[in-house]
Amino acid sequence: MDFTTVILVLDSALRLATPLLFACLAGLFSERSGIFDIGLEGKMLASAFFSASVAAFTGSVWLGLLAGMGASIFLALIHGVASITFRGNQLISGVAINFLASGVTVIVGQSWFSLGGRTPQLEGAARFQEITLPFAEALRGVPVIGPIYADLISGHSILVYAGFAAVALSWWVLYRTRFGLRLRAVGENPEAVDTAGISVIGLRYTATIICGALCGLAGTYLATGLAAGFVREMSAGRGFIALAALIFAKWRPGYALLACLLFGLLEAMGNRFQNIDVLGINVPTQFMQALPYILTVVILAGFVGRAIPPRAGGEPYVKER
Amino acid sequence: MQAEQAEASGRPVPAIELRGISKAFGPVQANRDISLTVMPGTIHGIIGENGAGKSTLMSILYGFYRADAGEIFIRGRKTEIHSSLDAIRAGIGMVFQHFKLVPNFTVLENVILGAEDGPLLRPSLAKARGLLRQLAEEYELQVDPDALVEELSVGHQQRVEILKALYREADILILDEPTGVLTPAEADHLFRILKGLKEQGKTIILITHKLREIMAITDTVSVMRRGEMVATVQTAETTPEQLAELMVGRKVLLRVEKTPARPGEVVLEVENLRVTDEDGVERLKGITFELRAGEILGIAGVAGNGQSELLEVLGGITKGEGEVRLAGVPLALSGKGADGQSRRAFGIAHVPEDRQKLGLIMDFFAWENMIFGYHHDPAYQKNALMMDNTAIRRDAEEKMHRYDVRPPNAALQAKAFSGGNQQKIVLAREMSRKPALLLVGQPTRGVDIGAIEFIHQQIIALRDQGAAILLVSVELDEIMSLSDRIAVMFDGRIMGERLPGETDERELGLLMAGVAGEAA
Amino acid sequence: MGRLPKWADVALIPLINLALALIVSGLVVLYIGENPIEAVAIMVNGAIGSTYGWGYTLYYATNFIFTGLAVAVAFHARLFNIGGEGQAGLGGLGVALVCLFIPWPHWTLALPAAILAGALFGAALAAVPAWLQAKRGSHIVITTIMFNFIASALLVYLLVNVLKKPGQMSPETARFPEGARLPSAHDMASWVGLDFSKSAPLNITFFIAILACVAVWFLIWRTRLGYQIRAFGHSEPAAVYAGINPVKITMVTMLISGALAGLMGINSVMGEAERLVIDSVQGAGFVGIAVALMGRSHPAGVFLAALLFGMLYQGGGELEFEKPAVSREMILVIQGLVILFTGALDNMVRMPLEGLFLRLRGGAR
Amino acid sequence: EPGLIIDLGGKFDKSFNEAAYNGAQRWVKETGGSYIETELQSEAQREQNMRKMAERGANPIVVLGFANASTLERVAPDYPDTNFAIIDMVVDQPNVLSIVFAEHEGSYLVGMLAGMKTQTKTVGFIGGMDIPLIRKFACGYVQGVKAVDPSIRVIQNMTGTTPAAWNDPVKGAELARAQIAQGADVIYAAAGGTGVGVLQAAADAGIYSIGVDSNQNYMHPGSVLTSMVKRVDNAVYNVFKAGTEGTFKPGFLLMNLANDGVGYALDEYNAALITDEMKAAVEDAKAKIIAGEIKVHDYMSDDSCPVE
Ligand SMILES: Nc1ncnc2c1ncn2[C@@H]1O[C@H](COP(=O)(O)OP(=O)(O)OP(=O)(O)O)[C@@H](O)[C@H]1O
Ligand SMILES: Nc1ncnc2c1ncn2[C@@H]1O[C@H](COP(=O)(O)OP(=O)(O)OP(=O)(O)O)[C@@H](O)[C@H]1O
Ligand SMILES: [Mg+2]
Ligand SMILES: [Mg+2]
Repeated sequence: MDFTTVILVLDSALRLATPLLFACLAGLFSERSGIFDIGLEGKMLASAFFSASVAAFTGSVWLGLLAGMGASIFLALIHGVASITFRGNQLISGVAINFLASGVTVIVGQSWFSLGGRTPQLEGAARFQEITLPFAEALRGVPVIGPIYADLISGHSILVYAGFAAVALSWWVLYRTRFGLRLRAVGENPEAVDTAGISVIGLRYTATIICGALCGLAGTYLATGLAAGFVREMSAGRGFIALAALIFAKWRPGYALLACLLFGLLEAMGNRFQNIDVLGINVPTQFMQALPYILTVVILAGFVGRAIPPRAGGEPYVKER
Repeated sequence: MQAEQAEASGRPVPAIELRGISKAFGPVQANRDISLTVMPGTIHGIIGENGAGKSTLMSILYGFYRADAGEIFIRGRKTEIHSSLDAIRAGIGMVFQHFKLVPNFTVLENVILGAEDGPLLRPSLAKARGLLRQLAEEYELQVDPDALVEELSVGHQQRVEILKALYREADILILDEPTGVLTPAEADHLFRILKGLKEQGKTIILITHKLREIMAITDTVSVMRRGEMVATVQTAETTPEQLAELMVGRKVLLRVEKTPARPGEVVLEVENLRVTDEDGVERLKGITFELRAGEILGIAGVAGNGQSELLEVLGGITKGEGEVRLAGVPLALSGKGADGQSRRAFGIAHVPEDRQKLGLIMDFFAWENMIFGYHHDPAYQKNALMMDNTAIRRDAEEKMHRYDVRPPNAALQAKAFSGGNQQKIVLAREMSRKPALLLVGQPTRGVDIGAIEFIHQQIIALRDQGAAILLVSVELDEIMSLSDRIAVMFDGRIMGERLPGETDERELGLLMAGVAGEAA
Repeated sequence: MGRLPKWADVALIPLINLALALIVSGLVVLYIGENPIEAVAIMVNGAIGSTYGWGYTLYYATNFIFTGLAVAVAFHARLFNIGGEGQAGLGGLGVALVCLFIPWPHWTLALPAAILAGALFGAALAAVPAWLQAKRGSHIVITTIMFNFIASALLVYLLVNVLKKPGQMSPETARFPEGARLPSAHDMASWVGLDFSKSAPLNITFFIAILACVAVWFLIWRTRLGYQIRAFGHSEPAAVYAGINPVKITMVTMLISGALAGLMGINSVMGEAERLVIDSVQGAGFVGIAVALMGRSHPAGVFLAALLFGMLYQGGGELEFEKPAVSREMILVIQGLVILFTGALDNMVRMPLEGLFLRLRGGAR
Repeated sequence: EPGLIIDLGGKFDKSFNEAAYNGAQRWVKETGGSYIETELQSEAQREQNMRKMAERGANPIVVLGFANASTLERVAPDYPDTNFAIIDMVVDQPNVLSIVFAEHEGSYLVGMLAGMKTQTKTVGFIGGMDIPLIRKFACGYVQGVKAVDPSIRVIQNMTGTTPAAWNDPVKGAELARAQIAQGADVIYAAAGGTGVGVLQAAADAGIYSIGVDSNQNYMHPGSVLTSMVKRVDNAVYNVFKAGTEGTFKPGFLLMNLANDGVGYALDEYNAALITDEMKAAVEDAKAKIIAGEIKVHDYMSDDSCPVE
């Protein structure tokens, strides 16, 4: 594998990691507050649809972004009402949201566009375009650093950079602010938060809304950054992979970045090296396609120890039995 | 208005006055029309049996629960307490029976949680660090501000809880069973702190089961029974016997009656026993002792000096090295046979220190818990596949009656029982099988005096039937009154052995502090 | 001791929940311009209005019972098995292999062998995540998700390259020989002189599913192993104290769970399709999660929830057929709402209702 | 009243099912008639819906997709008075018309166009799932490319192994980018909804793509080189028409280049991309294939492809 290939695979990995990263951080905020969320997939899908639709209507991807985040936050609030206010089962609520999103996106899409649940193809300002960073062209010629800067670092949609910024911001919010302290506390021991005079419910709703907003970014990037429009079920299981990445990352922002990059990298390599011969035997495509998942298991078993979830996770906060 | 009246009349205004507080949890009336007056600058004790409603009352005062009826006056002013925030604003701080700390936070983080100065942590942390140092000096509340709370001893965790309250400038401090988990030394230390606080003019409410503590430190004491407040008296004008009677509603023996031991054959031989924990820290550094049938060996020591590990390795929960023989037969300390099943097959019963985490499945019914660990016993099997639930239930109900578990309803979940009764379930299960060796840790932690009396009687009865008993307790009283021999552990070693008649708390205290041997 | 009378708890609340879900679904139906009452009538009639409807409803329910039980059993040991999809797929493979490559004289012989194979293959796929969880602490949620992908890759490979009839377009195996075909509901009804729709895919596997429910109930609440599984699920430290081996319980539970999922192949592969096709599970593994959660991991609950989902699938199919404006996604929405209201928003109805009953009782006193 | 059973991909899959739906709609528009339509939601419904249609009196009934073959085999005899048509598979029953497309021939032609258009001597193919049907497309395509210049490299990729493989434009785009990075400048997508992403990525990168099943030229004018059209719409239209006019004939129908059953799309959107020489070459090959002078190997005939 030569240098250029490495750069290109990494470049692809960055793109593929970004939606995972947003969704993973979304799950991180939610689960850190003690609300398990397997509805990341559904929220991503809903936001992909609504962002693409509004972008198609208005021609503005930014309005699309708002709509995508709005839709995702709406679903997050349903999850919040079910699991915080009514102390319902968080897993069930998440499953329900996935079903709802699968159905609603297509039904509404069909009634709006009559394209079978697809949105029209997005063009121009209705999409997030790739950004060329300053001096990218000028530096391209410089050996090693040039291609890294021009081909790997430069030339992504703004949301990719936002994804990286979100990691840093999440870390900062979580570990350097009052809100972060309280959020981490409420996921570990809500009674400690309650007896300290802070509203458990308020904190958890806030976390849920942040989760919705981040899932909104994930979906928007899928539909308006990576693709140019919505196709039904286009989240294609990425919400679940993000969940896996979250566990992998042990609920920490920095590790989340690494985990998502790893998943992105494995997928990019799977894409790039689908047909290879080993000792003259053609390895079946299916094996190469399963390889990222096999490697994930191997890495998990070999290098990542036990992951301890936030202690109060999944349990509704009930003061009086 | 009231405040002014009181001032005019020259009487001091009560720090706290509760009037007609009632609270029900579904069908359970935890508090019934309770009134209580606490004068400022005093230490006010509250006692009562398990489930009497003490914690509930204090949680209401602290805004953790909302009362169904009643009024609260703080310093003479009627105060609505809807949440803990209201209570904190009214200057109330509370140290709960079960600490409300975030285990994987540092001390500092726990202290500032909810009392941060601004949206950013850094300034708050810096300020808290300074204040903590100051408080530590003022009240002997030393604790490493950067330590993770889960890595602190229980005593230190409690200090964090007190610091939390002081940091919020509480001048009314509620402590719910603060000494239940403390060693005598730690308890003494706590009392010094409380006295210091009192001298600063703070008001303290202290809930405890230990009459000795009530007598030693409180100014006034209130007694609760079955959700009602039955008496409030000046401590100086009462006696422990009288209080015990008020609590339980009958006369209670406060001293353990026992005949001298008649030790028989050696049952347990432990030689150079070592345990290393997951982090590679050596917890037991070569323990050697013998235990005979019909004898109680009490292990004294400050919590965290290897007593827990000793019980766990003997009970087959953790692995160890060295040699352990039961009636001459070596026990496996690692690999096959080093598990709870095999130990039970040898006739070793184990009452674990932490009944809620280890000894019981809180969501299981009492009858299911009554066979926990003994589920392989042929008596409980209907055939090769099925368990005989009818027999198990019958057996459980019989044991619950015999061990005075209240209510004696085997169809209740373990979590529905009070702490004392949960403990009785575990004891019934482990002791009723007439084990050759009983390992028992903290048998009366958090248990009221009525139940303590009963539990102590059962342990002695078992000894008299010829069982060897290894008793681990941080209550020196308990060790002194139950044991036939006392071994003191410090830092994973046995510092020395004493006979209860030939030693005193002072000497044991020195051994517990690691001051070795005959010099003490 | 409950605050509600038993009948309200088990019947009234679920019915109100279901009604709420249907009302909201009705709004969506209105949005696309159809009559919601008519829609409900079509769904109910389609699902249970004829032996034909029942035949499909119960066929789907059978699938969901297996995958639901799989999730439920694992839940009792606090293991979240999301791998039902892959395990059921591999179970189907096992069933297909047994049916294809052994010339069975009669289905009564083929069935036990297929049960064994389906269970074995399903369990085999669950074994690796189980072992990794028990020994390495690798989170079972991740590993089972990954094994779903791995299983589907394996199945596609085998169907396309190994098991496909040469020269045939579709990646599916040949139809199973006569001796490996299970009696359908129609056949069974005719044994006792009854008439049952000939076309419905319901087959004898339904009874195996009921047996599986009973067996799981028995396992969990009547056997020593079940006792140990539950104890381990509630508290691992306590289980260790009691001498219950965590590795063993994790392994055994997951093997049972995988085997149950694998049994789904009997119904879909042997009973219905009579051949192995690509993606024979069709998401039933994931529906199983919802079924187990809604059934509160109790076999009776799983049975009822599976039945409800079977009705939704079949009734929804009829609705889609009858009403051109109603697309198959509509049915997803209805399912989502039913899960949401009956499963997650339970307390929304329960809390006010408890207050009401408390007041009623107080008034009576 | 004819009936149409849409397969699992859904009515608007942008390719196969959608083409069938469009054919039915055209028939409705032209004749003013009405038909019964249903979409499968699950494998088990194949039989259910076929029988329901038949019992409703729909005639003829069109079922789409090879996966229905063994079910139809079982159902058709039960309804001897109903006519069925199955697309993409042969079912030997007296009341069934089997319609099969020569996708390899159409793919051959678009392969030629790709071979002539490429500057980099590298072209790509992206399929949905690695199943025989997709290999049939790929094999015809590769033959066409190699017919132009045997030294041209064809990169082949598949999207996945789960049903998501047909609906993942993001992955399609990523695969396309990977192929572009390896030098491909024409990419043929045979992957349903995934192809939308392939076409998009190609347009973004300024290279050419080739659509499939329906005419997708309009999606990115100037970038979609052509589309390998498979006239499922015509097939459905014709069956409906024959059914209502009473001229339906069971048996076997091969839709190939000769009867315009498959082909390459040329319209205003790609007119500028196809030079006259290219068009001449392709037309020539088309004539030769029809005449039998060029034999395009069908992957299905022996489950293998002579070129790679
Ligand atoms: N959150 C709750 N929900 C339901 N019942 C409760 C709850 N908390 C306490 N109770 C019940 O209320 C009664 C009083 O309990 P409380 O904890 O106040 O007793 P206590 O006097 O503190 O006992 P102990 O000495 O064991 O701590 C008991 O019967 C208890 O079971
Ligand atoms: N009554 C008993 N008391 C103590 N130990 C017992 C008793 N019965 C069996 N055991 C021990 O428990 C272990 C397991 O017992 P057994 O083989 O009967 O049950 P099992 O079904 O294999 O256990 P599991 O359910 O854990 O698989 C063995 O080590 C056995 O010696
Ligand atoms: Mg208490
Ligand atoms: Mg066994």
